[in-house]
Amino acid sequence: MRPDLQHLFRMEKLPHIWCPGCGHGIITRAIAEAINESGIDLDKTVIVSGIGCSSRAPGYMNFDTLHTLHGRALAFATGVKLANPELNVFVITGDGDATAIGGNHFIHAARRNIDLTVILFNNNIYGMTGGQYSPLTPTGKMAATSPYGNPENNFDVAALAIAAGASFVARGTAFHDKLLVNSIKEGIKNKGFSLIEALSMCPTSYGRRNKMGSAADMIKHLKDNAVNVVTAQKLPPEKLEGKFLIGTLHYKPYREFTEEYDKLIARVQKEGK
Amino acid sequence: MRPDLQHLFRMEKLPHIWCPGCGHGIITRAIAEAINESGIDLDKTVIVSGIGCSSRAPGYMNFDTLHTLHGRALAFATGVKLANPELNVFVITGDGDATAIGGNHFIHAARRNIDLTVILFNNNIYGMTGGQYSPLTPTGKMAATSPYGNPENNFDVAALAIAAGASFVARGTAFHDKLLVNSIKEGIKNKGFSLIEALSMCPTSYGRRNKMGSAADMIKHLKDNAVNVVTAQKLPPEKLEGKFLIGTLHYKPYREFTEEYDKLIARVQKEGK
Amino acid sequence: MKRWEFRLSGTGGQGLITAGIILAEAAVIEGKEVVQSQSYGPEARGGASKAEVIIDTKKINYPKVVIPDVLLAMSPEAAQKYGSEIKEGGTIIVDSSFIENFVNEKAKVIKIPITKLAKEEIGKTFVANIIAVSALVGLTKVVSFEALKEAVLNRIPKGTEEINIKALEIGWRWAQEKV
Amino acid sequence: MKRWEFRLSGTGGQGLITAGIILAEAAVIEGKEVVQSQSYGPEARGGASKAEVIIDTKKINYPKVVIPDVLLAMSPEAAQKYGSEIKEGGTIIVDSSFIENFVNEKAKVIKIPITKLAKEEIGKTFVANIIAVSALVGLTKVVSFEALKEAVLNRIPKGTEEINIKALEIGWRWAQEKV
Amino acid sequence: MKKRKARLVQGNRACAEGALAAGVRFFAGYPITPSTEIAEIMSEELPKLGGKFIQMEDEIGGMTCILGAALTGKKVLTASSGPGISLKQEAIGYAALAEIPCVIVNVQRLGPSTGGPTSTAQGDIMQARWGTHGDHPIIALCPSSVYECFTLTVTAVNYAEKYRTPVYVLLDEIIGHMREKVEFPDISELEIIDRKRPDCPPVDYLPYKIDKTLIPAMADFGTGYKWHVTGLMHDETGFPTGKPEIIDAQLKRLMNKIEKYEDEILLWEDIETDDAEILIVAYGSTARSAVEAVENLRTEGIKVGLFRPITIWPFPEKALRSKLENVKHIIVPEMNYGQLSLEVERVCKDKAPVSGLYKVNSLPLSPNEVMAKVREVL
Amino acid sequence: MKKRKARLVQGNRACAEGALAAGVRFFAGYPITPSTEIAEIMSEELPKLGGKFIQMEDEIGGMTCILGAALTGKKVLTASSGPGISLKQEAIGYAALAEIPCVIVNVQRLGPSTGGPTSTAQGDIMQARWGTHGDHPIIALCPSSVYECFTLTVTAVNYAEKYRTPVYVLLDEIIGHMREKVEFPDISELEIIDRKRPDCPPVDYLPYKIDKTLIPAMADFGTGYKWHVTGLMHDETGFPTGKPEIIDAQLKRLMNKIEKYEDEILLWEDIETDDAEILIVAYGSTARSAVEAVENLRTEGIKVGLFRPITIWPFPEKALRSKLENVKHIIVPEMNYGQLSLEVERVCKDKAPVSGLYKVNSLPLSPNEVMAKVREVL
Amino acid sequence: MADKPLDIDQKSCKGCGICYSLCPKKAITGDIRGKVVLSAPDLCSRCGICESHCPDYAIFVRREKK
Amino acid sequence: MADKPLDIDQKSCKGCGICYSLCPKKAITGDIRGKVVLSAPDLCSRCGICESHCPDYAIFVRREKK
Ligand SMILES: Cc1ncc(C[n+]2csc(CCOP(=O)(O)OP(=O)(O)O)c2C)c(N)n1
Ligand SMILES: Cc1ncc(C[n+]2csc(CCOP(=O)(O)OP(=O)(O)O)c2C)c(N)n1
Ligand code: SF4
Ligand code: SF4
Ligand code: SF4
Ligand code: SF4
Ligand code: SF4
Ligand code: SF4
Ligand SMILES: [Mg+2]
Ligand SMILES: [Mg+2]
Repeated sequence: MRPDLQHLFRMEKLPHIWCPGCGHGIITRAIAEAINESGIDLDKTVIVSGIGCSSRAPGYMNFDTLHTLHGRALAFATGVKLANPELNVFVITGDGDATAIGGNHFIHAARRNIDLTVILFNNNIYGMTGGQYSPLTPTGKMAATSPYGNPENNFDVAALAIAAGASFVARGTAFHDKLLVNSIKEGIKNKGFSLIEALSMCPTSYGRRNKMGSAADMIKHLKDNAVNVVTAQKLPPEKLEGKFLIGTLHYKPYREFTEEYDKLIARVQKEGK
Repeated sequence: MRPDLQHLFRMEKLPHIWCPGCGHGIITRAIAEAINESGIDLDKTVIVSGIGCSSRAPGYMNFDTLHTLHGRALAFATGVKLANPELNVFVITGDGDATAIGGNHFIHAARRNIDLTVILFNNNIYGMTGGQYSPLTPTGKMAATSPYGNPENNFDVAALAIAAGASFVARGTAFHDKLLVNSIKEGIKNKGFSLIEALSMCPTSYGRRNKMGSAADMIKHLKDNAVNVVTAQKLPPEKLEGKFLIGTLHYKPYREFTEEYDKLIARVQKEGK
Repeated sequence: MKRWEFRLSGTGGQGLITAGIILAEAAVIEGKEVVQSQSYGPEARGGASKAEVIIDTKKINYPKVVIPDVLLAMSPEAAQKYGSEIKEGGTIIVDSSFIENFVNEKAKVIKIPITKLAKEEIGKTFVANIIAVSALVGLTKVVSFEALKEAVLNRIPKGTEEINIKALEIGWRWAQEKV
Repeated sequence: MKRWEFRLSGTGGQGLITAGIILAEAAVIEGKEVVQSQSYGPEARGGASKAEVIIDTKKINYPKVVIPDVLLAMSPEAAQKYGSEIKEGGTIIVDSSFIENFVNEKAKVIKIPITKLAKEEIGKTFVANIIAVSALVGLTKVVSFEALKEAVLNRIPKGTEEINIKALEIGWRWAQEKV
Repeated sequence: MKKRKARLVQGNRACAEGALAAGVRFFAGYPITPSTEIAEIMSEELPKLGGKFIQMEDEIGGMTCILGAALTGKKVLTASSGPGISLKQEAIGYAALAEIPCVIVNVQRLGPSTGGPTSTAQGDIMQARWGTHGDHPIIALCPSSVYECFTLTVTAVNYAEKYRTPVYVLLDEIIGHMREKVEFPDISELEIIDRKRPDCPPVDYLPYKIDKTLIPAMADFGTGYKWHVTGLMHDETGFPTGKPEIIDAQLKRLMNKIEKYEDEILLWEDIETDDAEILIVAYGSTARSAVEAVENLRTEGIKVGLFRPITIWPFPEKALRSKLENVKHIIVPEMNYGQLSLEVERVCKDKAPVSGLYKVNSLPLSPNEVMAKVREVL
Repeated sequence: MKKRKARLVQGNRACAEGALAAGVRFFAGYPITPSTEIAEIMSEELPKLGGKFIQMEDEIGGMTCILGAALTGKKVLTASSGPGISLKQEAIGYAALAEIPCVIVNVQRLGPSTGGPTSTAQGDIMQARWGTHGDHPIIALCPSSVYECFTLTVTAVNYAEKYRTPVYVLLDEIIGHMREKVEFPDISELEIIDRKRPDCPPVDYLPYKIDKTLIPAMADFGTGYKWHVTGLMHDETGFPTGKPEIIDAQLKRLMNKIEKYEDEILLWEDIETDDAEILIVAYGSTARSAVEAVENLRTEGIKVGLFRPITIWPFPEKALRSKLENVKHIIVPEMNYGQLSLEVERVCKDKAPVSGLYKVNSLPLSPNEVMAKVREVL
Repeated sequence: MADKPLDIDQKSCKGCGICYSLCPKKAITGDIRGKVVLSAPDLCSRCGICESHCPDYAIFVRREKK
Repeated sequence: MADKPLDIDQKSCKGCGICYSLCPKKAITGDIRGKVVLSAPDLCSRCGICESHCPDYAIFVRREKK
């Protein structure tokens, strides 16, 4: 590993438990790089996660780290941040963790526009439990609980976050590492709820069932099907068929919850109401 | 009560428990009228609700009725509808029931575009427990748990439903009874997830704390601040300041979950996969 | 002093729970032991309402009224529902603004047009509860008028002192006439 | 017949659980009592892997291996971790493709270059597990070759019969040479 | 009798097959180790039978969804493990009070909290009885073999339908994940029970009627009965009530309907108890070690026996007491820190001292450990 | 001693004031009758003290949010009732295993399910002990008066901080909603305990250290200790482990840390037990009826006494047994169908028969009913 | 009173005041407790506004039968 | 080998093949088990693609120090 990132990791915990070719490791590195470059106080940084392969990431990172319950990372993180708004609070979560069991905390944290930087490792599957479909598994895809193809519609999680109230939403992939690092850095800078959807690969539980080839094939798939939002604006709709957008999808800063609460306290202590 | 609606009610259960001037009674009548006019089979109609003042409505209605747990109406209703797609399934829910504790089931039922007609009684408050703020209580408003004004942002629940996948979304009010009846009828017709947000009044727990006057004043407030979407298109933005839209906000039918599942069964039984 | 059990009944919005609390706080002011409790209908507002107060000089164990010494009934439904449960020789105060033809052989029945008095003499029906609690204290002398007045003044919103004191006086006067 | 306890160990992806199931199903075909179990790492994939099979003619109560009669070790880590737990006079089969210098005084150690054989003689490393289970049966005769073959054919994907039978034969042959 | 083929089957699969054999046609759940295979098998098998599988957004959704489905007349199942079972507690109480038949499989893993997802334990025994708030009836069955995973799931579905109540099947990870040679009975040999449906016209229908059976008939939604279901205290008609005497009567019926049928509901097995001086009480996978221990110790002439509750809740109290005549000491081996042993102590303390043998470290309790404990109290 | 003013205070308010007096500065919850007043009061009072109140999207959010806040060093509280408490179970197990101090007030209402939201009951006693899956330590305190609502909430916060564990305060609706004359102690007279924080440098910090105190120090997030918290089985460093011997050692420490300090934790009261032949065991509001019954019956010369557990979990087993010398019969009145009475039976069955006096119909158990029961067993 | 324009169910009326505040013709008013009374039946146009806005279903407007 | 363009941590490498499939210069390849080997160091442009895409942090590209 690059020596300038090693202090951000618990080096003694590596190698991690992820499978060969799992995209989660790449995204985790990008988070570390973004934190490194953003220059925030490492002692005042907390990383919170739920349960899932992705949610194991904080265990490898050298901060105060909180591996919580499946789906509950954002509710724990809300407690951490509100109780001590000085802390930089990151949330690492999976597509299942954030949008299935954790869907309610997700929309409510976005609604409050609470200052959290959320990195959603989207591998389109429940990796850890062996490949059941998630709310982000595309319709028709094979999974352990959709042996005849997924009969459900999938969320557009970025659109959902925006409708719920997130002030910053971006999408990146395990392939587009520089863009991902930048998106996370922008998320850190945004005082409010920031979602970075990071497309990952799960060769073990998703790729294999859906005949997507090796991990290398899967990362190339990410490369080939991503279109930068800026580029996309210049493209005719046909060219975007079957593609997905990457880059900053939404940025509209507005009142942040913990700041508002601190103002409320100041007012009550001064004016009594 | 109009004799032609009486068979839709459990007349012996009236008068209902709602407070004088509570908007819920008006909306409940509108639902009955919409059912009556839509001509669906009353024996094959199920009304499901959660917990709250609004969720008491099914108890007064003459159908198979299911008063469930706080926030869980949509998950119960998903079971009812998927198990027997022949049934017409309605869900009556409150702003707290649907968007606070029930928020996750709400976005997932919308995502599946499952054929449910959901009437959300929005009185901007937890009425039943005495007036705590809900995710639909506007920022700054007074409530039993926001004695200094609500510090949180509120959802736009229609926008949220659309982003989550609802195929029909409309808004009505306790004042605009005809429009509300029509919206519900359109929701019934739509084969998919239909949300009708019905703005209600809670003089007891919301109006009083926010100095909104009597129930009569509150219903006039609904009258004066609503703008029909059709009209709104012709109005300059300044004219819409502080107003809200009523009418059909979104209508885009697409693959419905229980139909898709039935197709899947047919295919598996025929082709084995 | 003996153990006094009061039951204040009527419909939601008549301020009976406040009345119960005021009575209880008057007892606290006098250094007595006191427990106040209330019963609710379904979670929603607007239904029947009942407040209970027990006052004693000894420690109070069981916090609920077993059989009331004094019953206040402010609505026909309340009179109907609770009217028969009363201690032999107890007192029942009914608001004769709404309740007609109430009889109970066991108890002394005192009829006072409480809400009418509030409306006619003060112009605000919301002080009916203060008239009622004052009448109730006036009849039983369970606490002093001064303690009651202090308790009322502690509870009510600023700016309403005058009408509340007036309500207290009306209730007290009616009680003195009835004793 | 005595109670036979088998432990098949290696890393995820080597097909050891399938091998265990095949061995167990062969025992079922022969009408024997059998229990198969496995152990998992953390919920995620890719870690260490262990399958256990117990075969007996009597009812099997305790379903876990107490001390194996036969150990198969397909990776250095597995050999390291489980290599010392073996019945006195038991058999340890190690995949000598990866494992060097393995010794155990208590047991008979049989070295077979399982994965190399799969690669070199069949061209597919994924049949290494079949070679292994065949060698293991060949050494112990816990079930017949026919039963094993039937079990293998029941489990494998269509179209792979040939290479699997070949793998069976390789394993069997190596075993016969080692006995 | 039909000829059946012996097969090697996993415990979780046996549960799923048992449910299907008993007529379950609706499954809703959320994946969790070590129960996930049950959902996976149901997702594959149900559509073949015209049944429905849905993966819900969480365990609460899974539990409440099956209750909705059950009201349309379907037999329903969900499966989960520790964390998911904890989340389901509110809805399990609803099922108990609203009397909606359903079966919940809990494949127990090491707890508390996320604990050890792939490790075995028996830590949810008391939770099955007391997890939800308020007094409520519950039935819980506890298989010790793959065969019983099948048969007891059939029984669980039958009980749920017959008694209108939620029924747990409590596996532990060992039982859920092990494969065993089994010959399941053919469906034609199984007794399959369907819920009682009303035969009266809708106007006379009382969905919570108090009669001598204590178990009211249940109408399918959509058949014209137009009844009301609520989690509030309700009267015979199903509508909310605040009347103390009605609440009392309905809650008593609810508790008594299980008690009344205990003779049918209580299942247990005993081995070598006639002259036993030391009695082991064990269940689930631990009972297998106990059987082995009893067999071994008996060869040494030690008078030890085993009482295995199969119905864990309600606990077969009378049956156990009837085995205590010569018993001088009771041993309860459990993969927890003492749960059923508390119940055994409550039932037996006046007759014999009770010692627990507890192990909670991800490993199974072995026959040797049980034997050592027996020797210790000898 | 400072002069305090007597006031008329509601039980729920007393809880909130007790929490604030003990230093609670963070509350997250979700409204539910009959606990809502606690949230309402906290929403008003916390900002005045610079503390934070947040109404979460549901009870799971409420519970997990306070755990996040507790890790930053705050003392935290949540309050709920039956349905909400059932929903919190998974997170309560997390708090127990990750050893995060927190206090949960449960104002018990009539259950199961939605039940009777405004009616009283004592139906969640066993749930407090067993509601979450897996073995776990728990402390539960049970006030019988408004005064105790205050003092025991202070105690609960102290216990949570001292023992790094979740602590329940179990009210019943009667206690929560009644108002009583009280004179609370001044804050200066209260013993307030703060959690132990590490005094070692971060490199040496072991957040789950096994030492003779059994209670490891806890670093505030954001102070440079960079530790890891998980609901998986973990070792002394807090990182996940699958090693049986470490799981065993950590789980044993977890259970033993409460047992070790039982002398401090167990609170109870007894009245007229010296020569009692009939012993009533009662708690919460029911104990008030029992006191009245004892006082009345003693005037008739009946030798009856009361044992009132204040710490319900762990149960004061030894203290109770020490009162049994002359006891011929034990009566346990409860507003449930027999919960603590099972524990009493377990503890006492070899000494005296135990009879329950159960009432679950929305009404309180009266002194007369207790007296009648005593006469019945005389 | 066969041509009374509407029927009022006094027992159901909770006196909220919505109907008579919305009545475009001022045909109905409130009594001392706020409960609806048909004070000017002749003014009533049978528009049904009161009926469909009464939360308590206390008003029934008599319409012409076809 | 002071001018070796990159360091490989063979123990960390899980042999997924991402690095050498993405390497624009084909400077690295996989061994029999798929693990990375620096097969043509001279071709390496030190672009860092392999480094930042290795899920297992097994590659470190030596860059010029300023
Ligand atoms: C309450 C609860 N339900 C279910 C589980 C089982 N579980 C663990 S991780 C997981 C899914 C994880 O999927 P995702 O969040 O997408 O993460 P990934 O493993 O794909 O990175 C599930 C269902 C659990 N641990 N807790
Ligand atoms: C699990 C659970 N949590 C909390 C409650 C308490 N509760 C009952 S209704 C309600 C709010 C209802 O608000 P809303 O859905 O807006 O309905 P309204 O009463 O305003 O019509 C709450 C918090 C409950 N019954 N169950
Ligand atoms: S299962 Fe998928 S997500 Fe989990 S570690 Fe393996 S590749 Fe990654
Ligand atoms: S509290 Fe509000 S919502 Fe509930 S019945 Fe009264 S007015 Fe209606
Ligand atoms: S029908 Fe119309 S005009 Fe007549 S009273 Fe009602 S609102 Fe007024
Ligand atoms: S709207 Fe209905 S309830 Fe209100 S005053 Fe009119 S008739 Fe009465
Ligand atoms: S640094 Fe670039 S050129 Fe060199 S090996 Fe890596 S990817 Fe290839
Ligand atoms: S990307 Fe990393 S783990 Fe994969 S082959 Fe290359 S060095 Fe090895
Ligand atoms: Mg995923
Ligand atoms: Mg509301």
